[in-house]
Amino acid sequence: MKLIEAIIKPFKLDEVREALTRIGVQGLTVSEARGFGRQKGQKEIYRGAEYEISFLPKIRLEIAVPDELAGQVVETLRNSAATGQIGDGKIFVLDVVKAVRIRTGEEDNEAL
Amino acid sequence: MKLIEAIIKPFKLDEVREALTRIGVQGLTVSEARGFGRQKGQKEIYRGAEYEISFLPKIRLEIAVPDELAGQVVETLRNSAATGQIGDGKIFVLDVVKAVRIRTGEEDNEAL
Amino acid sequence: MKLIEAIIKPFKLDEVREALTRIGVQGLTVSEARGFGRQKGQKEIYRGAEYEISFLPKIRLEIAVPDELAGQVVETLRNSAATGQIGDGKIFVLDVVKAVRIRTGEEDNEAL
Amino acid sequence: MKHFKNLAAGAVATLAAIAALAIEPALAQEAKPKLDSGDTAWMLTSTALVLLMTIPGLALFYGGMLRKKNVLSMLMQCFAVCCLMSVLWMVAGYSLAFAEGTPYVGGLGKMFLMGSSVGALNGTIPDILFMVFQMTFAIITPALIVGAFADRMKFSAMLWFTGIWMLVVYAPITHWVWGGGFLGSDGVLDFAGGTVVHINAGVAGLVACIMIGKRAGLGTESLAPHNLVLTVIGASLLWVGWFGFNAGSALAANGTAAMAMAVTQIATAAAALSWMAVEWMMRGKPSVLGLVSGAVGGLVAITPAAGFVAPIGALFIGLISGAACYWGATGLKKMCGYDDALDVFGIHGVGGIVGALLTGVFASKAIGGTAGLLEGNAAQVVTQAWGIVATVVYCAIASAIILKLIDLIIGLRVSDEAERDGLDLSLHGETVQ
Amino acid sequence: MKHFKNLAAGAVATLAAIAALAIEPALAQEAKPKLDSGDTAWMLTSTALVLLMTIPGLALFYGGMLRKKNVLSMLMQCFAVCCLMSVLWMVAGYSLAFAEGTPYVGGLGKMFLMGSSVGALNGTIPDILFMVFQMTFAIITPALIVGAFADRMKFSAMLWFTGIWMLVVYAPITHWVWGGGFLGSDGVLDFAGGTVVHINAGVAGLVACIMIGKRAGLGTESLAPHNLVLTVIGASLLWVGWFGFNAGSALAANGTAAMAMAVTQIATAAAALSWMAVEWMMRGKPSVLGLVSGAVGGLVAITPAAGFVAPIGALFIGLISGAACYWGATGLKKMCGYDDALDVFGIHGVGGIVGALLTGVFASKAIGGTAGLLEGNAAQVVTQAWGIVATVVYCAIASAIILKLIDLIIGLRVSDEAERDGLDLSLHGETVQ
Amino acid sequence: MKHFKNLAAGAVATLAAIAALAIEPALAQEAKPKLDSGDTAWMLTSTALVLLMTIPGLALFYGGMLRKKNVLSMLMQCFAVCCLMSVLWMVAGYSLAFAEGTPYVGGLGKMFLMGSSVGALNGTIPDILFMVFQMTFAIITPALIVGAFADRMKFSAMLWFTGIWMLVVYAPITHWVWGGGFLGSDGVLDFAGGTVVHINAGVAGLVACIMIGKRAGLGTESLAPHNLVLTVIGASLLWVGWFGFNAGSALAANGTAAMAMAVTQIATAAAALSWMAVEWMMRGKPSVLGLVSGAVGGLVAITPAAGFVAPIGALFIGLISGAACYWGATGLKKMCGYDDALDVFGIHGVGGIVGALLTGVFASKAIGGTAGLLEGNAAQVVTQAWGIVATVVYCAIASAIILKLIDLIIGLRVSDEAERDGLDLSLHGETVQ
Ligand SMILES: Nc1ncnc2c1ncn2[C@@H]1O[C@H](COP(=O)(O)OP(=O)(O)O)[C@@H](O)[C@H]1O
Ligand SMILES: Nc1ncnc2c1ncn2[C@@H]1O[C@H](COP(=O)(O)OP(=O)(O)O)[C@@H](O)[C@H]1O
Ligand SMILES: Nc1ncnc2c1ncn2[C@@H]1O[C@H](COP(=O)(O)OP(=O)(O)O)[C@@H](O)[C@H]1O
Repeated sequence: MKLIEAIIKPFKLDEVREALTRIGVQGLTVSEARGFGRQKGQKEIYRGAEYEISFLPKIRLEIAVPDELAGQVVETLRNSAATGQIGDGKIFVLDVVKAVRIRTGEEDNEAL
Repeated sequence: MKLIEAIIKPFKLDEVREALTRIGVQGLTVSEARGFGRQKGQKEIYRGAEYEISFLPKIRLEIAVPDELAGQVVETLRNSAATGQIGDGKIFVLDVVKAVRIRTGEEDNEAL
Repeated sequence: MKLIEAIIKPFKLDEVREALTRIGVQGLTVSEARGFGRQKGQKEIYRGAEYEISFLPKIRLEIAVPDELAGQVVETLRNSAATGQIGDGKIFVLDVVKAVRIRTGEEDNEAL
Repeated sequence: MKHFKNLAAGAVATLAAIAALAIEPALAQEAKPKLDSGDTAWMLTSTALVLLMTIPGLALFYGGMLRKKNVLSMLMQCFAVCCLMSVLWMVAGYSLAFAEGTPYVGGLGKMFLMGSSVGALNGTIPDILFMVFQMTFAIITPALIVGAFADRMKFSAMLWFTGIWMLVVYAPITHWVWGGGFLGSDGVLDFAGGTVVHINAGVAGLVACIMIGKRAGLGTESLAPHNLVLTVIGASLLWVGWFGFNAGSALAANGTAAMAMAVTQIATAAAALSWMAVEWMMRGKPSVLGLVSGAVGGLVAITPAAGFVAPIGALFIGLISGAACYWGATGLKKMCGYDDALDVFGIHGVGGIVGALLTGVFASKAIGGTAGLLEGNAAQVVTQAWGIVATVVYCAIASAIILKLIDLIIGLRVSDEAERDGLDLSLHGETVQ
Repeated sequence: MKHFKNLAAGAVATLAAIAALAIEPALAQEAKPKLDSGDTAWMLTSTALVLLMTIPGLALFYGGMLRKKNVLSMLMQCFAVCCLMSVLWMVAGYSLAFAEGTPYVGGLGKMFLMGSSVGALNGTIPDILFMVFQMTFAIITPALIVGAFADRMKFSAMLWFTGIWMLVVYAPITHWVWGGGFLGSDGVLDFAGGTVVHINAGVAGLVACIMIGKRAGLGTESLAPHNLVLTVIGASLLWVGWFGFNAGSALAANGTAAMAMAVTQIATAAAALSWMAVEWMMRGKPSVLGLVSGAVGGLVAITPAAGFVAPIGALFIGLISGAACYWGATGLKKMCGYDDALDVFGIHGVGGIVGALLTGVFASKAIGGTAGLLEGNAAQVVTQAWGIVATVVYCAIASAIILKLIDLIIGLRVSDEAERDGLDLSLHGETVQ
Repeated sequence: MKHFKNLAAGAVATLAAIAALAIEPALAQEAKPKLDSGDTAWMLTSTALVLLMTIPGLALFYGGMLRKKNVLSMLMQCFAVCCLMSVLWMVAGYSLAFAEGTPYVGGLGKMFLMGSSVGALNGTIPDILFMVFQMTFAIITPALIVGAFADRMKFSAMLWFTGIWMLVVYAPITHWVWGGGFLGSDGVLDFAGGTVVHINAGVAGLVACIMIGKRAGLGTESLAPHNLVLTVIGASLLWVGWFGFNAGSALAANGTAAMAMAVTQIATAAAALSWMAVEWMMRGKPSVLGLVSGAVGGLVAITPAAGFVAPIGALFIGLISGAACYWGATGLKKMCGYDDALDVFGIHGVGGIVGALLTGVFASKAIGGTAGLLEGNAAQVVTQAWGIVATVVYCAIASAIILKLIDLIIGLRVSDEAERDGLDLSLHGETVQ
């Protein structure tokens, strides 16, 4: 199996989730993150003190999928998360040695 | 070494941590996450506007362990995190190429 | 490519980021985490009820880099994140099968 | 001397609307007016209480219902409206509302508070105190409107709209009812501003939210309130402050003020329970947002009635308005499909109309000097309806014209990107961590 | 006429408890009563201040000490109690407390505020104002109780309990002390409600938290307060509002009210410093929760004493009660092992008892007309103790019976799952983001 | 008898500073003084309002501007200062400020409020009420200072500093201006405390922040405000409470109080808009922090002028002070390079100085009995400057000495680690989740 991690723009989350559900992804885990990269943040000013916001709000997705589905998921992520503007984010694909569903103990592909 | 990632129900955290400590896990890192899966959330209603909560609060654990300990940790996670109800979560086991303890520079198993 | 995950003390973040930028790291993703390990937390007392804080605030960094850069990044992390006191944190290096830049679809090293 | 005449005239007219006081104070006017330190103490307090309603009361009530990325922009709007109206009221608003003029609008005799002095009286209180008490009403009315177009209006457009609206819509209508204008003379009962303040704000909000269009993401993303703790604080401060609004409108510390306070408390409580009960039945759960929304609905509905109805009447006004506002914020809105973000029309418009009519129903001669339907004076309901119609029509048309002009000149709505990033960051360069 | 007799009688009885005023107002009653606009202004203000204590004061003070998943449920409970008691007080509570009746409970002569009018007076203020001022006391007393069973009671059970309790426990005890009942006649001193409000609420809370059982996770998980900022806001508003509670209980804007305000400020400050000092010594760190808890303890303790003691006496009452409440919320609770979630008994019960007794110790003839132990009148301490005993016994028994019945009929406690998910989501379908 | 003489003397002296009242009350003193229930009602209310300014007003205004890890420590400091000053004021502060003494400091005749009684009057209000009203001023002044050294001072050092400072700096300066001291006699105009409270606190803050040094991370890490919602709530409560501060300083419910309230509202609104406009031009965006900071600047600036200027004068004072405080919090601070964390000097110091001088410019004989520069009395500006100089010099020197001594004995600053972990956890063992 593969663990696909994607960093996306927060407002894209619902769109991405729907796209993934459509291609049969049953579950995923998201967490809030802040990203540093080419995209530059707005600056905040408080009584004349300026703060460059170098870390921008992002959403981090983790999706474990059977190897055969990986390619399609990456493709779907790309299409649904892209706005074409700097800061759209990244997708990283990692190998998973083993997966377990806590409730049942089912393993690997059955666990997803 | 292995990096074991587990998604569990938040109220199980203390129980899981104690179980892991008992089998000799020295450290772990947790972060808040929200999960989408089979488990369905309650809905919230604000002045007649209904919102299905599709993402439920979860806790994300990361535990790096020597290969030989991995099996036991997964087992312990399963037993301590399970309630038997939908939404108990998942365990994913990943390979770690290298681990370092920042304070001392110790590497791999010594780092854990 | 490698995905380098580091758990560090929060107040070290800016320092670490600058050190990494200096050696050419173009981007990274951070998220808030809480760590359990050797370092013990202060205790909080509310009207006589004492709570040991076993989980301490940490920052979790993820940095995807080309294989050849990995060693240098780990080194830099170590030097910039260390205080020499217990709780400095860990670095874990994972293999990345594939990386994609959502905006352009560029893959692997071009994606970083 | 001439000034004193204006004053007396204006005062008498205003007081005329307050039947409970019509007789003695009016006389007091003719006779040598004397300052009453007790009445003055209560009006100083009431002024502070009504200011408390807007900042931080209303600002929090509204801000908590928004998403986190827009909460500061809402606080900013309420606070800025408070400041802008204070200055505009001093410059011209007070004069347009209360200076001697036509039955339709006041004159310019009091611009820049010309001729104001420490000694001048209005009834038994200092004239300048009446001015600043009324100023707090001129502050909260435009502030109420901003809830309707929350999350999407340019800050500059908001300043222009509320500023012009206060001078062109609020001040004249205040004159109609309390400043010696035609509605007052026609016998419309509006003790503390059900028509002047709430129907007025509700209608303007409805027009504004329709003209600016719906919020991005409505129906697709979650627009759930980010922190109802703020909303409950706000609702509580609105309730407490409303004692200054309603009991203060007696312009004295007397039995009428006390009765106004009592009926305000009873109607508000009843309305909150009424909304809660309806929601509990329809949705299966009672919500805190529903409870406090009902309370606000009850406060709105009792506002015109405060000096005129007995406790029992207040109980019914509360029970009816709570359910009515629930419908206004849910059924009605769904039915018509406009995006009144924070239900300014659903609660202030609907609650104001219900309250104005029920004032005509439950008014009691023994309490406020005027009988209502239940005491056989059906005509009063018609008079009340007339007051509503006049206000709705003028407010709707004038508000639409003002908004159209601003839209043409500087544009009402922020860019999609600004809306998406949240107004806190995009318009004000600040965020809540 | 008969009504006016009731009124006079009730008023005299009430005022009897307020030695400082016993003479003139009582006379005023016999003579032709006249409204005083200054007294009325202050009582209008006091009513607003006491309402502020419950919403949002107490709601925030309590809500901040809970976990995030339960904060809205606490705000909901306080706000709903405020609404429910307002209606019940108008319907029957006021009558049971203040209508002419037996020494043990008032009659039904004032149900639905029958016969209330704009003109009727109670001493120098409108009678209806006295009713609404007392209403705010009937609101906060049951609201205080909910802190004891926070996080685990059904919302419906909470409404039934507080509603019945107010009518069956609070109203009669109020009658005993202020409504012409036997405790007042026996000379028990309770200026603003140390016994009626705080001991009463504290005991009911103790009984309730024992009967409903401990919170899930107590001792195993962290139940640490999620946001003490809310708690500090709440404590501050309690303090400010308490001026209306204590100084307002003079029912006039006079020297007694001023002295009550001064001693309230001094005792509260001293109690906060006292708790802080004790905690600092015992725990090594002064905490903000401790500081504000001490302040509330001082406010409770000075409540019965406010009109009767001199500034020096207040200083001692503060210093003693701060330390006593620290013990009540820590040592005593540990010792007995009940789960009084927010220390309703530890602070209001203990503070109320300490305050009631110390009133008997420090009462000064020069201030309130009654001498205390230090001025040689040891008997007063006994009288105070008698007031405490009577209240504790009746309140404990009655509260237990009411809770038992509700438990049998609808059940007191939410399901384990609901408790685990948090009451905000499970009972009200809302969350704080 | 002798006591009554002190009282009368003290009172007269105090009132002397309040031209508007100089005549009648002073006479009232000579003649048989009589309590006015309306004046008393307003002063009871004003006392509650000024307390509201500090807790929770100022505490929130400051706390929201800090990082999350220090917010509780700020609330703790403001609340603890409130408690400590209440006790110290009762013990000695009030006496040093208002007991008969030299032109430089009051005597010890009123220590522990000796001789205070329910019946004693100060003008038309109870003497004990004047004491507690002034107590709230003695609370907020030291509390204002803590903003300057936020995030880095030991809690114990903070208690020592503010406690000693109040007795050694605040009480005497109060005596100079209001207690019969030399500045009052010299004709310095300070209606509600622009010099006594704001310049005083601003200068002490400046000295303190220089002596304790800069916050760790200044310039390198982000020190951005964590939650401006709290700051807006705080600013709003400051505004509302300030009505008690300024209008309350009339010590009566009369035309002067009403005019003071009106000009306070106008100047505050104008200052907020002025800061917003300047920021908008210079930075491209109007911020809510800027808007509320401007409002506070305006409140500060109108404080000395409240009873002396007409509405038009207030408008100009507001417009000027808003821009001046913007400069004080940005340009001036950058220029000098000190780390006045929350701009205590930038806003209260600068605003206070600007306000004191402009009082001399815009004072109007018709309003407060004294003419200013614009009415041809240039000398008044010089007198005002003299008041500023005397206060600045004494306050700066005395504050520096106190701080130096505390630094030597227990140390002013927390450890680097404590500062890094945040004061909430390291000093108080608490955190906001
Ligand atoms: N090397 C990296 N490792 C981990 N995350 C990265 C890396 N580079 C970028 N990111 C994440 O991707 C986000 C977008 O990257 P950025 O360079 O701003 O735009 P783009 O992806 O369009 O080139 C960043 O905010 C960061 O969260
Ligand atoms: N394919 C997946 N990848 C990543 N996380 C997943 C995946 N499927 C489920 N999860 C996580 O596991 C949690 C529980 O999954 P769910 O399907 O709801 O119940 P169960 O694990 O009992 O079948 C989800 O909320 C989500 O956080
Ligand atoms: N085995 C582990 N797996 C994952 N994270 C760990 C592990 N051990 C420690 N950590 C993380 O590293 C942090 C520091 O570890 P700790 O043992 O406290 O200090 P040190 O790294 O200096 O030995 C912990 O707070 C935790 O977040």
